[in-house]
Amino acid sequence: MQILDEINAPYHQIIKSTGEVDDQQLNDLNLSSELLLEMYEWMLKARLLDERLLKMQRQGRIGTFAPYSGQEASQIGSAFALKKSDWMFPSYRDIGSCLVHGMPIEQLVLYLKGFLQGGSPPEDVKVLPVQIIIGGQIPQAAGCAWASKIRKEQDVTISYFGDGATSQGDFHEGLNFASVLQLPVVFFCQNNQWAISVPIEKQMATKTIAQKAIAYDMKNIRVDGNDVLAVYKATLEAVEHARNGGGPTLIEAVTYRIGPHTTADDPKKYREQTEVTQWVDEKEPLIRYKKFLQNQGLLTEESEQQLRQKLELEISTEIEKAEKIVAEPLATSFDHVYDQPHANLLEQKIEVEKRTAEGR
Amino acid sequence: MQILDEINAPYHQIIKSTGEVDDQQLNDLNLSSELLLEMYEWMLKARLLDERLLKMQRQGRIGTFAPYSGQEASQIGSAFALKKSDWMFPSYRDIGSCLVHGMPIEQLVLYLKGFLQGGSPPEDVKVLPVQIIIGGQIPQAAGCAWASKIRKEQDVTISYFGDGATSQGDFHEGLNFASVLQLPVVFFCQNNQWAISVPIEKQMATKTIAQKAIAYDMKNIRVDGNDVLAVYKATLEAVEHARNGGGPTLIEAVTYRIGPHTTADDPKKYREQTEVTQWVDEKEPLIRYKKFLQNQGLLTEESEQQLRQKLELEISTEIEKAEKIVAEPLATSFDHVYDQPHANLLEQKIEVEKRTAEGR
Amino acid sequence: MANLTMVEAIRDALKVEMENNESVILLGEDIGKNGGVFRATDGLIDMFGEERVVDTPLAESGIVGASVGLAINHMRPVAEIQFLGFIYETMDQICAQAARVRFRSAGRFSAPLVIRSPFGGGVRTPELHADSLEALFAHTPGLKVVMPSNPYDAKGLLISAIRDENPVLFLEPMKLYRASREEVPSEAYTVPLHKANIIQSGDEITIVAYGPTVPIATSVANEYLQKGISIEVIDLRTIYPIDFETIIASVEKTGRLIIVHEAVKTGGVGGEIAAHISQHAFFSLRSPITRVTGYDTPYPVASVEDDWLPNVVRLREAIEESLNC
Amino acid sequence: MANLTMVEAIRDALKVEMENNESVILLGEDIGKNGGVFRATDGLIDMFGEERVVDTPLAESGIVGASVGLAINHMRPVAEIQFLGFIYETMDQICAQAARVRFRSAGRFSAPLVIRSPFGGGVRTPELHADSLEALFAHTPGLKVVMPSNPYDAKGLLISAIRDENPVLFLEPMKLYRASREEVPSEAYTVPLHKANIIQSGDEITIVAYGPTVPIATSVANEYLQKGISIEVIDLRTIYPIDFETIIASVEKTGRLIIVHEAVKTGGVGGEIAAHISQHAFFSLRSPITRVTGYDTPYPVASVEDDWLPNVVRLREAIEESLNC
Ligand SMILES: Cc1ncc(C[n+]2csc(CCOP(=O)(O)OP(=O)(O)O)c2C)c(N)n1
Ligand SMILES: Cc1ncc(C[n+]2csc(CCOP(=O)(O)OP(=O)(O)O)c2C)c(N)n1
Ligand SMILES: [Mg+2]
Ligand SMILES: [Mg+2]
Repeated sequence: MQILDEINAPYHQIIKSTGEVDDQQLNDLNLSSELLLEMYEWMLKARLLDERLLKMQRQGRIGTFAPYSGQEASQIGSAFALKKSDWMFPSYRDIGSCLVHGMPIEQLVLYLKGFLQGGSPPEDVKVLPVQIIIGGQIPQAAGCAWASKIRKEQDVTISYFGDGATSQGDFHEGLNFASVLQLPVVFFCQNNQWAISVPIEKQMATKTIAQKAIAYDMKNIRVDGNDVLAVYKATLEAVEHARNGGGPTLIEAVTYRIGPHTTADDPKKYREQTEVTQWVDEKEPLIRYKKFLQNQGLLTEESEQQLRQKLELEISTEIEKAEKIVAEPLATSFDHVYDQPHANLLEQKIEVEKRTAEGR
Repeated sequence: MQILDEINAPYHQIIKSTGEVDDQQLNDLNLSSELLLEMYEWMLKARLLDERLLKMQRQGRIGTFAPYSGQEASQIGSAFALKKSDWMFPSYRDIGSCLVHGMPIEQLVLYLKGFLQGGSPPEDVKVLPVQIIIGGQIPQAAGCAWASKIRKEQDVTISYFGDGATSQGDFHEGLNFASVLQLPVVFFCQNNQWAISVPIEKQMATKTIAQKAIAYDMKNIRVDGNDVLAVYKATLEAVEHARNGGGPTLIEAVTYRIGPHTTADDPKKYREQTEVTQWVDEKEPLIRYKKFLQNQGLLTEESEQQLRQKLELEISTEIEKAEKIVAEPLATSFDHVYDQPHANLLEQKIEVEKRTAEGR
Repeated sequence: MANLTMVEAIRDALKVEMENNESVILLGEDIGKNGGVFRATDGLIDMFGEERVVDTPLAESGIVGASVGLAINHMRPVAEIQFLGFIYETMDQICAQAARVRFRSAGRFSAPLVIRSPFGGGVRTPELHADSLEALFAHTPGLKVVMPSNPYDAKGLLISAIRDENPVLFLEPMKLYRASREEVPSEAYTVPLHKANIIQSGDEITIVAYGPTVPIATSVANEYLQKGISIEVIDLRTIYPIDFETIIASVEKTGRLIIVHEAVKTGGVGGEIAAHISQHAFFSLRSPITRVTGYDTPYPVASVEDDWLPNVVRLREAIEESLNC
Repeated sequence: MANLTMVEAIRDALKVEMENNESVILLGEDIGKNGGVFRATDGLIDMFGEERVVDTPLAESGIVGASVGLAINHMRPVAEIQFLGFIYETMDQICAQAARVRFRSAGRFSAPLVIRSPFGGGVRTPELHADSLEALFAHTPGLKVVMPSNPYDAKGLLISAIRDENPVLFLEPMKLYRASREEVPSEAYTVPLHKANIIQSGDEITIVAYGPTVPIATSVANEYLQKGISIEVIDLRTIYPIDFETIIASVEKTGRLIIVHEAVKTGGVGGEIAAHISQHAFFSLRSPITRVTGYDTPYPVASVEDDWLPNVVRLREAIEESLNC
């Protein structure tokens, strides 16, 4: 449809994949050198952590894990647009965003080790435990934003999800609620082209995800999800729109999952390696942004090496901290079913404690 | 949005509410006088039945019932576009469509009396029992159409639902499936402006339902649902499109629920009577169509009176037939839980039979 | 004090809690101007405004999902699911989400919300309006399931549910909405959760009932009292977690137990009670525990629903069987 | 004959039934090129094409809803729900729709579909991948719920399920997918539904297990046999409807019963069995029926799941308790 192409036309980019920069937009954004570098630092930290976690999984030190390499620009750029007081409802793949929003690496590692403590971020970090049920967090994010609106607080809620999640009823119900009630929420979809083995053409008949916003008369933005500055700009626009009472936005960040779906997945079963190579060659977010920073005179190979070492050390330290921690015993779980365990549960807890104490 | 207005612009009408006729379209449709009159006959039959059922409900002869007065053009016009071999998945309000597609009045009355027999149409009538769960029939209709497609049969499936149903996850999932798989199905939405007491503005942020098709890159048609010829034409277009392998269509028939939501509902609680009067005055489907037929010289007050009497008689006969029938006893239900009752169920059935036999 | 029906008592509970606590908001289908299809929220929109009594779009998973988010962000949502038969649509948001927010986050977040929903047989509703589905939720740790059987309890239990720090499913027997009136205090008061109520004490047999079957149990118990046989009637009030202590104490005294509920027999809550009591009061039992329940079919059409439901006749038979064993 | 794991036997069942019956089609997430996340459908897309092995959009209610329509229109859909924890999303389409098509239409229409879904603990999956939710469906008349415990049964039961005229939920214990190999005939054969299997006969105690707990039961039974105590082990095979006849006959012989399942205790299938047997074999019981099950918490995190699951230690304790009672 001609008209649709128009609606979806503005595919936002600031740094083209060729490395060219849209100076006008860059100037408008008016970012300090520090901030530009900081974004790179987080992207790199996320990438290094991803690589490390993958290794740890292979060594059996953590459980199944969903790598996010390739999606750093989307995750870091969007999270940078938030205030600390904003709420985040992530999916299992949004570790980069969680990091930026204050989730300690230590915490994430505990989660991936399957420790009870892993689900519980520090008090001042408004990041929900990662959602496993595809789309489940979407109406919840609407509800969370609704609470802020009712209390006339300025907080915005962001909900992360993938291209596959757009097929779920909860996506539809959540977006409809948000648009009817004009809630301060940003629906951030990372269209990484795949839902495990299902390519986007089998997921939906539409060429874009952004156009689904039309079903709700909702503001939409389609952005190059491998261009961290464009993602930052788009999300900031959506977040400010929400904060100013303008209501929700659906953002489609077009990106790519370079790795397997999870460590239990073998993408060779269903996709050509050439597709991956092509995306990486043309659009890889870190390479592109690094080039940009080098061109801007903000980064050298040398300073990048230093940064890398610093980050590796930070990651190692956090992982070590996590690995020193002992798993909460099963009995502790019983305390978190209700605010107070009921009689029956208490009895079972005592049974478990006894069993543990006696080493059975 | 400007663009949306364009997409939704074609609001199809053949007989304007002022009574004017679009001669071009009428000629193109090329309908025989018999067919034109037949449509009126069914609309009138539906209306008279609706009035009768309402009375029966007030007398306690049938249970809760959802009147459909005002929606006859949508229901009759759309059902006329089907072949006998096409499948119909109705909701509780689609009695008009069910009638046209072969459901005997007797059957409908048995259903409304709460008789087990009521759910079981004659063998050659491909009308599913009316759906109570809002939206539940939508993915089912997609599946039914899928079966036809797999077997390369020419049958089309039509699914009826209301404006409120578009908020359900099943609406979204069903339409997405149908568009991805290009299924021969017509999603026929009667936008009667209300979902019980909830007006469309609280149901969705969009001005139209038709535009929701854009989320699936699906053909859509927005039609005056009180203009039986326009509805017939729109549905025929969608049905033929489906039959020819073109895939699904979402039709929004803009109509109005003149009566209460059900016999248990009191619309005075939530809507102004002036709104109703205005719709009736300006858009009532039977009055408009009757005028048209009169102008065409196909109907006179006298012939209409005769028709009315004939239909009243037919309805009375069917209702009498239904009222002679005895309800299946509870025990019969036990035979329809599985193809064969399992041991436990059989035991319970025997207990019930014994109890009934002994009059306890 | 006011002389209220159950549905009025429920409305009263909502009213006083909305007055007491700004965080309480109501959401659901047709709860605003229409006041709910049973008028449970009638007039509340006029008192508290459209911001706190919200007609939502027609989407149950959305309603509960949004309630989870509201609750996480410190509101106290009271959602209405128009009929319990529609709750299947929300099972993920209830069982996999609301019930687990606290557990998943090791206590960091929680989702104290209330879901109210009418249900129950005998009132000639269309399909899926009458089904008793409490058992589905009595298998979901993290939830509480509450069911009143009279106006006084309805108000006190609902207030407790709203104040509870956990997600609560509050199930309202349609048949009892206007079945009787009772003096109900005008102010806020609570009836404790997970505490069964011994409505009538007795020595020879224990009947556990809840919601719509309580009146059946009491009427039969009264009948037997005339004949000199004393029956203890326990109104469970909270379906999950179950107050086994009260039931065990009773069965240790009476030695006989009958459970009455409208839900389908197999997999119903009656089975759980029978299993637990059989185990923990094994040596007190003088006869097999029996259940008087719906049959193992879907809830049937209106013309035969009365034959399907547990009633005084079937309860009498069970009592005779139990006593003569 | 071929020496197959359970997941291979399942694939084999799908293959032979697709060969036998053109109406059989498979649908679900990632079942095509990827062959399913556990490879249960591996290679089938190459044999039967994209039209009969269909990767659907990511929408469980859509998958089951479409299957209902397919089945009504005379196909035999076998849907995969990737993990049972996601089944909550489809409860309406399963319990309020598929299970009632026949009942609602008084036999005029029916929806014979199969829903396959892996589940079960002990394999360190993320949240909601391990939960045993069979009890939710054992309270839904119109459905059948089947669970194999070995490769031979898996193939025969799945073929029976596909040929059955009713909707069947076929639950596959992940832990057993590749736990052992067994000789499995290459041709089609059936293992009857609603017929429990006495795996090991014995006199002193009956253990009812199903799916992932069957190996635990048999290993403990073997242990006790060495000590001269003979235990009867019944593999339920079909969870709903339950084959009470076989269990009653066994308990009438042994006088003692233990039920073992991974699902949460309260409201689990074990309760239903205990209740039914307590009633119908009341005078044969020598000791209280006990249950060895998951605790009444959500399925916990991976680091402690083994402590949560029923295991040989807990089963032994239950046996001792039962014998010493
Ligand atoms: C309700 C539900 N269905 C299925 C799954 C299994 N599953 C996990 S991730 C995934 C694909 C998700 O794809 P997408 O939404 O694009 O996110 P991505 O993994 O690409 O980030 C599936 C099917 C699930 N976790 N939840
Ligand atoms: C899943 C579900 N939720 C709620 C209801 C209760 N209910 C019955 S009809 C109705 C309104 C439906 O509105 P709409 O879809 O516009 O159809 P209409 O009644 O106007 O024809 C509601 C809320 C239901 N039957 N099913
Ligand atoms: Mg994806
Ligand atoms: Mg409507």
